[in-house]
Amino acid sequence: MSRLASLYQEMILSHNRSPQNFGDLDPHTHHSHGVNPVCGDDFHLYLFVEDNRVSKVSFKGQGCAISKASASILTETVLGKSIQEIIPIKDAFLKLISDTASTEEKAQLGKLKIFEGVKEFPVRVKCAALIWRALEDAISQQHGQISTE
Amino acid sequence: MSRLASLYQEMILSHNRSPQNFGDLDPHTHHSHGVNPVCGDDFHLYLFVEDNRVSKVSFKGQGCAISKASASILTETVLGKSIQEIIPIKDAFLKLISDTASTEEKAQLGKLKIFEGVKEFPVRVKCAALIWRALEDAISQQHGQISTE
Amino acid sequence: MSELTLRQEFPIFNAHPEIAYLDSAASTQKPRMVIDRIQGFYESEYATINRGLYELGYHATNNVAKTRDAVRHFIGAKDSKEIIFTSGTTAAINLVANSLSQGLLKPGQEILISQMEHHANIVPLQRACDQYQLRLKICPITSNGELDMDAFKALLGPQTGIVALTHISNVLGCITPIKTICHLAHEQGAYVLIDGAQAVAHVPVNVQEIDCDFYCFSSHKLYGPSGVGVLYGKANLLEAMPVYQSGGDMIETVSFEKTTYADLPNKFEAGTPPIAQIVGLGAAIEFVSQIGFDAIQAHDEAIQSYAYERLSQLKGIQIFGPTSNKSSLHSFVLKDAHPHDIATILDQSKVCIRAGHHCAQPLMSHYEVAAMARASYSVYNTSNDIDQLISALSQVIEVFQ
Amino acid sequence: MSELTLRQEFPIFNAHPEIAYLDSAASTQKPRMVIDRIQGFYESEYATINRGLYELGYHATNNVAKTRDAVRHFIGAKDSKEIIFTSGTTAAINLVANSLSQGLLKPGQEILISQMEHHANIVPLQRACDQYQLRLKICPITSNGELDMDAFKALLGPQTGIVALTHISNVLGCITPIKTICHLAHEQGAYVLIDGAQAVAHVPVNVQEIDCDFYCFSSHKLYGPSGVGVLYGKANLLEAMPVYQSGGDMIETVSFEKTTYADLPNKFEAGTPPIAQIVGLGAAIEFVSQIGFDAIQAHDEAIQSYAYERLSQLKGIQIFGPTSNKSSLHSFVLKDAHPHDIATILDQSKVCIRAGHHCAQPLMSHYEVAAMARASYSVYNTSNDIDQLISALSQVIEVFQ
Ligand SMILES: Cc1ncc(COP(=O)(O)O)c(C=O)c1O
Ligand SMILES: Cc1ncc(COP(=O)(O)O)c(C=O)c1O
Repeated sequence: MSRLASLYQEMILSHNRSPQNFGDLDPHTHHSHGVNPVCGDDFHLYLFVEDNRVSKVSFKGQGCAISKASASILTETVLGKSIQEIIPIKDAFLKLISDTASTEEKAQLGKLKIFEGVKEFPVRVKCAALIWRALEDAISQQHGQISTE
Repeated sequence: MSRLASLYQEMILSHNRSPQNFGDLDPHTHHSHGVNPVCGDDFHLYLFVEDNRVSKVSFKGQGCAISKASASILTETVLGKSIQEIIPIKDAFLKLISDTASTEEKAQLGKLKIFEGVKEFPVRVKCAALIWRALEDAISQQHGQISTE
Repeated sequence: MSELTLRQEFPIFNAHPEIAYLDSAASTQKPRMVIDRIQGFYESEYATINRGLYELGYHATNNVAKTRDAVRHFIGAKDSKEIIFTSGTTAAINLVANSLSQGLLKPGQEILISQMEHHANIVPLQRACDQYQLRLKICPITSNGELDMDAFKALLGPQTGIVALTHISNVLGCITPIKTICHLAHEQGAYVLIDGAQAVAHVPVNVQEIDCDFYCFSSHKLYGPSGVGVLYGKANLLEAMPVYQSGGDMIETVSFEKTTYADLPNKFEAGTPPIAQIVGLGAAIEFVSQIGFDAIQAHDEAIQSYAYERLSQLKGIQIFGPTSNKSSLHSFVLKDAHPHDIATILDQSKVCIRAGHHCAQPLMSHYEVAAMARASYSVYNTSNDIDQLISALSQVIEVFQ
Repeated sequence: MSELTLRQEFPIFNAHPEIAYLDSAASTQKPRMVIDRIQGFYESEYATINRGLYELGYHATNNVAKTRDAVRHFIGAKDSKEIIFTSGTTAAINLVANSLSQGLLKPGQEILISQMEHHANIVPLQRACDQYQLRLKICPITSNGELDMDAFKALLGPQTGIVALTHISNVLGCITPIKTICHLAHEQGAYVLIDGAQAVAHVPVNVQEIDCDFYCFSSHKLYGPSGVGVLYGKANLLEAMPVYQSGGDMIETVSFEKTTYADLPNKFEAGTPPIAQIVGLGAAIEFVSQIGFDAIQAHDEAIQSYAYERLSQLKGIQIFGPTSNKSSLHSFVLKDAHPHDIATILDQSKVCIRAGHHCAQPLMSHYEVAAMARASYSVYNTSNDIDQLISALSQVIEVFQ
């Protein structure tokens, strides 16, 4: 598989075309706003956490295929999980795309592994990371605005 | 004569050692203050003009051998002359040191010709010119401060 | 065929023969002659300037003075003391925004810019407005992607203190009628600052004919080294303006009680200047002058019309800006493909373009896009580069359809 | 013999084998390795940084990031975001004088400098005092030509907002005890800005150990290219300070209503940076690191003690500054010979020295001289250069006696 094909895999393109859990979420318990000032990627992430589990999740905003697919797959991944379960996945994902994940860390990532190709495109790592940084921010309860640059 | 010897001729060195007409002049009819901010040369020129003739002249201040000798010889040159007589000498002198003087212009310069060597030292042209620029300023009646940089 | 054949003059294409470099509006590559000049200067002529009483220093000072005069000539200024060397366009605009607002404007006056300005020609003026109680006014652009002259005339008035406009938009490529602008602005007593960053490599500039009060540009977009730029200002204005940065070389006398400042141009050149870069800029100006603007403009026209012909046939493309009276670049979006994805995919085919907001976020907002892709052309580009661009874009369309 | 033998690394001495270059305190010559790096960068790696979505741009961005980290390591900073690239020391001091005074000081506070500062460390602070209603205080120097520490302690107090001092005087060569200074100043709540322009090529610097709040220097005095310099600042202070110059690359979002600024270091780096010069500075730091400060200091000591021994025997010479704990230069005057005449005559023997006020007029006033001659030494100087200096000075004495 060429570098390019490994970056723009069919699953990424399809999430880009038809993002999951796209839209507002009201009410929500957690929210963060992630922006990448360099490229203008700009997403909001909303979580509704009940009994320590993510019972509802959504995102909205705009960005490149990588950032949008990453957001879409993130929402699928976290839905139904507890915060404690989510944290190691987030950490493993951020390591995956920066090429520092161990085999065990990769193992817990499931279909998120399709983002591994991003590590070959250093300028695009931030795109894949953006929504995960927003997640990190949201669950740290800071409800702020975060930026990856 | 080496370039250096032609710059530091004995007459220049001797005027540097024992400048003529050095000191204050009170009262005076014309005055100008010339400074070269780059090297710190700093001279005042005073003229007393009666019946359109320079009857008294002096300079004070400090500077390098070239600027001081130039000032000293200027005072000797202008003493007793009318403003109308001085102007072409000044113009010829400024041309001499910037290597643009004609043979006729050089001819009216008398012993001022010893400054011809300065033209070989472009950074030092301003030193020789400083007091003549002050003269120019003084006789234009602006009584200001001039600077050669 | 009016295409220039200068690619071999640029060592970068020797190192990377396969590259189609289409990001010259961001920064141009450097010709052999500029690189050699800088190298030669460091190897056998380097010294600091202004104070050297030795020959090396004298020659370096002379070299800088000669470049100042070459710049004066290049932009048709009257006097070389009107040429201030800065670290770039941004520094030049900051200088004017600050010093002019502080020294020659009154609270309540307006600064008139446009919707299409580069951030460098927005933020310093915005900040000057905050600091000196001035008001920022924005001239809209037409649906065609050019300055809206009717709106400009309506916004301009006796309350206008500064008109600050780009000569050529780095996104739309449109050419501002700056001569008319200056005439209108001067009638109202306003000063005109022109951001020439995108212009100097593409169109001949004569500041006296234009009659602008300030004009600035960066060497690195003109085939010259990074780290140096130029501010032109009318002597009487520069003389009346307060100093901006201060330090060595720009003073006349310093004492703790009172400091007096040097004459132009030194007054605005604090500290050791970018000496080797100034000398390199001199070589860049020589490079451009040897080609001549007739040939450059014919080349630009050839490349850009070919590019437009090919680009406009692509499925789902939207190209921004006017189609005539414009400079050598095309900003566009593709349906369904984000500009960053476009740039990444193009890079795999060794096509270098820019994607993003191009430091013109208010213009992005105007078009309601977060980003655009931009291909920009220069003397070393050929129609082959355009073919490479088009075939890579076709691949993008394939991936994203 | 601790003399280095690096002369052949500097192409300028190939071009001018007969030159004794003794003006390194003004600007150093450049080693082959720095010149080659700049050339190589332009020939095969040039692109602008931060926004490039193509490989060239990515590598250039990386190169700049690597140099930022090399600078961080070179001066012992904690975080590379504390390293701001500027156009030089002067620009760095202007930035701090302006932004710190505006953002973190209160009217009535004092800025404490010394009698021996370079104009770059006087005028911007003087102007900040005018603009922000602060008061300038001057610490005298001792009869030995060093900072008067007793006077310093007496002048320092809770009213002191900024202490701005040179690490090494460009005229006296004395080394300021900046670690002690920082400790004392911080006890009073004052910020400390160190002008390291003369220091970085001669002594190892560790800003964390020194605990200064700001430190700045110029590449061109450190064997690097002209057109670039460094401001180090503690992150928390840089974060708290208002932006200085504005434009592209230093913003987060721009709209006409509200502009927000990027994080460090971008916040203080408006516009296209001096890219090739930053990369060249990286090579210069590598050059210095390869030699090592042990070797540099041993060399400096060897050259300067030999110079002192020979100079001090000259008839009618007066040498300024301390004789120990000093950097590698000697400023002097000769009885009856003006410094400019000295420099001109020396130049005829291919000896390059500086003569003038050395951008330190208040220090000239202190010594009641209009000008001094200065010979300054660097890694490429040898005792032959000193011999050449001495024999040329003997000729001066002959001419003027
Ligand atoms: C002590 C000192 N400070 C500041 C400067 C100014 O440095 P630059 O001219 O590179 O900005 C110099 C050099 O000229 C210097 O010697
Ligand atoms: C129109 C315009 N203005 C200003 C600038 C800023 O130039 P620089 O970054 O060289 O200061 C640029 C380039 O980035 C530009 O395209």
